[in-house]
Amino acid sequence: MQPGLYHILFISGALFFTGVYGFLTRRNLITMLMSIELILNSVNLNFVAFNKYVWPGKMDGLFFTLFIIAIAAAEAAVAIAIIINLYRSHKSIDVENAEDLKY
Amino acid sequence: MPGTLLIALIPLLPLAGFIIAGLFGRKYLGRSAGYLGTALMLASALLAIYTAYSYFTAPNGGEYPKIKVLDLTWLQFSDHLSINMGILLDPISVMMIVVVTLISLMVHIYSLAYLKGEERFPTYYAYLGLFTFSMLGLVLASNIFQTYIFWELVGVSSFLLIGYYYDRPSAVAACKKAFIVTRFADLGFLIGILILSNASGTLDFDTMISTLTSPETGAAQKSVAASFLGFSALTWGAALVFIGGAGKSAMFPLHIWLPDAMEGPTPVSALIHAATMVVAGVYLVARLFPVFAVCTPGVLEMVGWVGAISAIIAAIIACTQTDIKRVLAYSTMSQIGYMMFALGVSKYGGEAGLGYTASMFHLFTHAMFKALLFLGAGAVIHYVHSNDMKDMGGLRKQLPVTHLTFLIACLAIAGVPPLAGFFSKEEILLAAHHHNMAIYWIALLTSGLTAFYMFRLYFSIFWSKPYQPHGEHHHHGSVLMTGPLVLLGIGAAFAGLIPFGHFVSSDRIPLASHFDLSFSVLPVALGLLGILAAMWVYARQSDRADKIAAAMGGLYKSAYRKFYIDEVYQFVTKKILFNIVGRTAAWFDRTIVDGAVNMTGTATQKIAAGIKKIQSGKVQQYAVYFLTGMILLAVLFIYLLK
Amino acid sequence: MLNDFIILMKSELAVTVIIFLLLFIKIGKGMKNETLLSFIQVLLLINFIGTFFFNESGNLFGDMFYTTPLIAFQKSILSLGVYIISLVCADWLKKTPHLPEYFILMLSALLGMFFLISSGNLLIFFLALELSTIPVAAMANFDLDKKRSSEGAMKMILSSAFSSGILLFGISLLYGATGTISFPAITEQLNHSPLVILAFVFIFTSFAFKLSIVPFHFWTADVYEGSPVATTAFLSVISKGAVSFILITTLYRVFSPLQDIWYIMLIALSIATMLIGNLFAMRQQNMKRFLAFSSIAQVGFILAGMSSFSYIGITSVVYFILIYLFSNLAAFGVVSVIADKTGKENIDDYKGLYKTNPFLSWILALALFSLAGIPPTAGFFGKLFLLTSAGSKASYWYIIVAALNMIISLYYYLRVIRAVFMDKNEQPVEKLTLSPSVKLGLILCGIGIVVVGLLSWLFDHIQVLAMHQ
Amino acid sequence: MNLLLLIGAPLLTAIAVLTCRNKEQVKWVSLTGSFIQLGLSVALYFLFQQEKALHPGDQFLFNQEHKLFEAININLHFGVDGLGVAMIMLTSLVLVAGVLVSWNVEKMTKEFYFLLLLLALGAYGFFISLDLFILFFFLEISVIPKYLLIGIWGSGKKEYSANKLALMLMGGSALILVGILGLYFTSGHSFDIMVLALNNVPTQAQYIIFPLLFAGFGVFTALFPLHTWVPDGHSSAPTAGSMFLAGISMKLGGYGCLRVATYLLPEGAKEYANIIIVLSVIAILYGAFATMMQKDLKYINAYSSVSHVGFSLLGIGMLTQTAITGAMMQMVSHGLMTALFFAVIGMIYDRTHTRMVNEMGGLMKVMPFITTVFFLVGLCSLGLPGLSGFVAEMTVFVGSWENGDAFHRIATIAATASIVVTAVYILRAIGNTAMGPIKNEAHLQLKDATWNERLAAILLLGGILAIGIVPGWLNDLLQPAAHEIMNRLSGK
Repeated sequence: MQPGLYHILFISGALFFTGVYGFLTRRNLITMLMSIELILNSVNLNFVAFNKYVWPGKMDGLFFTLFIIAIAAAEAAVAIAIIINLYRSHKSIDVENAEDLKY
Repeated sequence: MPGTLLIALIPLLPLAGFIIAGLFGRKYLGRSAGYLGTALMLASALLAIYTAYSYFTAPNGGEYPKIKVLDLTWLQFSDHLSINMGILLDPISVMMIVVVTLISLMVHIYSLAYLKGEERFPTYYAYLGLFTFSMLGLVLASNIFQTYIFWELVGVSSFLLIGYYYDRPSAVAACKKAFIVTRFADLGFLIGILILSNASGTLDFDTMISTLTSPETGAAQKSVAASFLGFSALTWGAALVFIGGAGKSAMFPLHIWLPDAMEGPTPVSALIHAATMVVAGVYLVARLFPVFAVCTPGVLEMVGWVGAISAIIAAIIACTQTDIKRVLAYSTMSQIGYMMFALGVSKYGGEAGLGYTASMFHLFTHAMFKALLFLGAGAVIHYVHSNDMKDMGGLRKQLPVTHLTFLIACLAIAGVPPLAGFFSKEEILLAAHHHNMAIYWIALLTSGLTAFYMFRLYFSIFWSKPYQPHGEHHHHGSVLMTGPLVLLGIGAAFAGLIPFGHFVSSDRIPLASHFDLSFSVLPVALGLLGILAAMWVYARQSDRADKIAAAMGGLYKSAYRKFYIDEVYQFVTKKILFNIVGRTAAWFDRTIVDGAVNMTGTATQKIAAGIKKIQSGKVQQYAVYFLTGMILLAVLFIYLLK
Repeated sequence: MLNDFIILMKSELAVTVIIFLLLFIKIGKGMKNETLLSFIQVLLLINFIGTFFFNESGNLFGDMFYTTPLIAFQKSILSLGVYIISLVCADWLKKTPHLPEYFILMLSALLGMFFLISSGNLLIFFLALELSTIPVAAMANFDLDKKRSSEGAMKMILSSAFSSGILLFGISLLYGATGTISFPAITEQLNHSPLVILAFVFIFTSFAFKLSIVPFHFWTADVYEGSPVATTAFLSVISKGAVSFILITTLYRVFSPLQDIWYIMLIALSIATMLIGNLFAMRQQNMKRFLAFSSIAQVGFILAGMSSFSYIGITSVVYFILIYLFSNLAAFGVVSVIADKTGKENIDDYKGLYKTNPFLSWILALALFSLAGIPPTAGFFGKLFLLTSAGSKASYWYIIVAALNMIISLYYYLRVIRAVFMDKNEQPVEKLTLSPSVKLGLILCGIGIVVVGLLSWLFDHIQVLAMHQ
Repeated sequence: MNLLLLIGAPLLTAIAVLTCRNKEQVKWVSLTGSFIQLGLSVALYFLFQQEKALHPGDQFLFNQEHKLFEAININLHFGVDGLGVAMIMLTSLVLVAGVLVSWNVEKMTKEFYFLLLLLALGAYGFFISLDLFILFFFLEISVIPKYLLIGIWGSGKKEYSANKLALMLMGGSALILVGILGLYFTSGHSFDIMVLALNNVPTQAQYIIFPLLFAGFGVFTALFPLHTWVPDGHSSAPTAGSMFLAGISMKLGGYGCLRVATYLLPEGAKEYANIIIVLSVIAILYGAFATMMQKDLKYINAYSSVSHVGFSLLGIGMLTQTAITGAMMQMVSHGLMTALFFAVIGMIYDRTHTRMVNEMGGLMKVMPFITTVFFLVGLCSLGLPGLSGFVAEMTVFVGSWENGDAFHRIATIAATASIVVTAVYILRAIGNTAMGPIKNEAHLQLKDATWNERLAAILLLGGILAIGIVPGWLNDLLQPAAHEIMNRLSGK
């Protein structure tokens, strides 16, 4: 059968929550970054799906997806840079070792 | 009549004395401040006498007029209520200014010698000036609030003068006591004023009296006036005003300050606490007499009884005291009691008003002989450097003039004819006899006691044991001291011969002075009895006094301890007011009110410390909060607030 | 078309030009930091002055980009802020090895904000938001050798990435619901369907994250404390300003149909924000952290001002941001001077400061009073106007709560004042000599704090701009 | 007369002070400045009389209005009525005295005088402004100078007191702010007192707003139970500081209660009058009794201030013209009296270095001038005729008695009862310090007042006597103001 809007939305939703779950639970910074990528990708799926099923004709959703991918890359780049720096100073990329700033 | 200015000068001259001596005395004037004050006082006394002469001799249609010489608005409260500064001349005020200025003059002169070499000599004269000014303002007042103002001023000047030896703790205590007790009474006076002014719609004496006493308005007033505890507002007003008077005049039970007030220099006691200020209460009642007599006879009844009780109690206590000034103080109280009940038993107008005349008459004569007694006592103390009878005795050689004048005064107060006291006391007794027998008997008893304790005093000062000098140098008073004694002595001797009723009466219509020999046998006999008793006990040294005291037992002791009234006051003020009320208030403020404020502060900090944990430093936890917040909002707006 | 392009986007172009200049300078590295810094300061000053000219309203790229005099004014506020930062943080900037990069990052963030506030379309809005966030994360890490700095940066980038994920999800839902991404079109499509509301909540929360509204504020304090003072100042003033500008325009223009919803949201969140911000600020020791929480509390007041759906609301918010800029930058300026001259950042180190550095103390005092909203400083007017505009809708209770919060805030501002003026200290901060640019910056701020409040015409001017957009 | 002069003079003086080079200059500059202000205020009095004679109808004279923040309709609207004039005179007098008594402040002299002048500036502005927003602005200005004065130059647990004062006053002004905003929104989006008076505030709103405003200003004027900043604040402040706090700041509150709360919200005033009466009677007696227990002279005066200010609140609560006039008089009188009281306490403290009554005694021997002033001010505070306290209190009492019902009567009687308690604690204080034997031999070497202290004392005494001996002028000044308020209350 033909996958409909809701299938895709379901998948994207699942992806979103997977991402959120990963972000909340993983201890490794890189993994957390990856789970953010999951979130973004779920958003991409959303856009594409909406564009295809609900609002065909205009290409807004697709464009948006492209830009999101680009931005995600940029974000990742900076994030990685920062994480590397963190590794230099903390000798670890475990989020639990970077909790001096509190209260 | 002398012009307004001249009359106004009577009080203003002493004021000028006060201001000059007060501002420049210490630095520039020094001793001359005293002479200046005396000179001004002399001028004012002459003016007063002149005024009195011209007032009483001025032609009048059988009734002495009430002349409002001056009436300046001082403070306008509302359309009809205003404090006016005025001068009201009527028989009693004229009589009073004469008394006040004369006695004050005597005291001024006397003090020149008595306080020679005092460091604060100018200050003393400044205070005297202030007092005289205030007293004159009081007696001349045309407005009840003006009376109150000067009432307070005499209070404070008496406070200053009692506390003149400010480095003696006893003096400090005494002046505080005097001020506070009278202040307490003044509270009554103030509320009384408020009530009366509210009832009569004015503060002016004349208008007030006429409104309240005139049948229609007065009756209307009484009917509408709110009543409280079953008495009409008017009754309360009059009673409260009388309480004010009782406080100043040291009536029982507000008399406790008077004996202690003797801490002041003796001339001051003579002026303030014998002749003038303490009779202000009597004067006040006399001033409002129509109101008392017509509107609130019940209160007048009370006045009578308070007077009588004070008279007898004071007399009893006086018999037991050994400090000569205290004896005199109690006798003063007792004599003022006479004046009070004389007013109390009087009615308004005509023959029935005899008590009023008698009271004023007694006020007049009493001023003379009591001032004389005090000044005499002053001379004695000056000589002996002690207030206690035990250190005295046999002084008649050393102080002949004092001795003589003192004797005159004692006879006068004991009511031995033909001296001043005799006449006034006769009239009082007569009035009492007409209207209230109970009071009459009390009065008789009192007069007997009076004679006894006065002569106890006299004998134990000038006779009993031969005088053995001890202590340091003695200085005989100069002529400055003996002069006033002599003058007052003359006054005490002959003041009684004045046909007083002719001048002063409740309705200002001259009153024929009637004098009935048969009636006065009893009092005089009693007086003589008292004197003889005193002579038998005290004329020469013996242990009779102690025997009697022992025989009296409890009565003597309690009288000696002034019937423990001071202790009661001590208990009420110290224990109840200070410890219970005051401490509670202070504690409440510190712990409850202030505590509440501080607690809010600490509570906030506690909360702040409590919630610090949520800023844990864990990124993921932050994300959790983020999500929860978001979900809450979503739920709130999607499901709850549809 | 092209002329419009040049005219309407002039401020963006200017910033871009500066960025490229810096890039070239970086490549052909020859200048010493001092000269370079003063050069940059001059450029920024010119940029700031430039924002006042040729301000026309219009839009480009099919409503993707639009500008109005009000937006131009907001841009000039932001560029003024950047200029002042470059002045007051001069001492630290001179010492950084990578001065040009720092400014390139800062200016690209500024560029992002410019686009942000004149964005007319969700796409460009999203791009601008990212452009204004990511560089700041890098800036936060600029104390390369400090552990705290990198930790702060990490927290920032992760949480902002997370929030932008949420934002995007919201946008996608909104797109799904309305089928368009241009603001005017969205406004027409909006209704109270759950999907829209959900989308709105998602989008709003990411705004809330940027504005550090409770409970989305947790990153703020850590990042502020960790990052170098210049970055903290930028974050706390410039990005807050930009975000509140765009938030108010989005709420008023795009989401106006949902006004009933976001009104309640703003009120509730503003109370929470004030309270939490104040309660946390009460017990801070580190000055930067202290200022972080205090600025959170300030946001609470900004929300109060926004909650009134009126021109006064816009006006008072813009006006307040201007005042807040001066006050906060003054405070941060003093903090940064002391921080990198002596390395002291704790309130206790400030004890007895007045004895040694009266000038700094007075500036700090002015700033704090202005933040506390005490006359004669401008902060008084700013806060009062915010409350006034809030009062047009809100109940007495809300105003009372807000006012009571002013008491708590006064308490902790007075803590610092007390340390500076009253407390004794054996070794206070020694006498510091300020470089001219820092002095200039602080004096500018001081003047701003005192004068802006009394310049009533400024307020009225903003009002006029707000009405004519 | 241009009222802006009253703001300009202190402002210029303050700026001049900042530019001074050494302590001496600072002192003299601020002294001249404050004397100029005194001259201005006296001139204002006479010009006001003239003007009043010309336009007897107008309520506020010397009106002037300048546009400010048109967007929210805030204007600089200035103008004074009798009350304002009286208050301005009081302020300038206290300022001069304050400058004089703090002549030998060594620590940060410049800042001290600067803050002092700032306080004065706030007070003047407050008393002349007819726009609630501006009024509030000036009210708030004075908070920080107070805080710094106490915190820096104070004594004892100064930080605590300074904090408490600042925060409580801030709380007060928070309530005021809410009230003002309430007024703004309930009646025609205006802050202007006269406009607000014209378009009446709806009654329901009055019931809400009045308590806010009254409590807010009540904090400033030490309305029971919001008075607790008073004892600590006054006792920790430096002499001039306490003089200002008690002499003027508390009056700001009273003025606000009258001009803003009662004048603008007559219905609210009627609604809550009885509560005000009860509170003020409590304050009067309770303050008096609490005073009896105090040992520290400053605490004595602080608590007695609570008690005395109670009279003016009582007068307000009684809602009769005489009583309100009395309340105003009491403000003026208490301002002078308490300022002088603190000045004297300061003088004594500077010499004996103690404020504990039981550690002194017989000071009259060594410092006759100071103790004489002490006597006089004490007598004034226990309401002796011839001094200002008597006039004010009597006016309040007579005015209160005009209400016939039992409640008001009893309240009045309770209030009058305090004159006895006052006598007790005042005499206790005087008796223990000035009279009696000298307790501490070291006190024998003490010097009497210096020229500046004498001048300060004489100026304030002059004011007290001027009111006490010829109260007519003050009465005529204040009656019309009270009359206006009565018109509002009687709905005219």
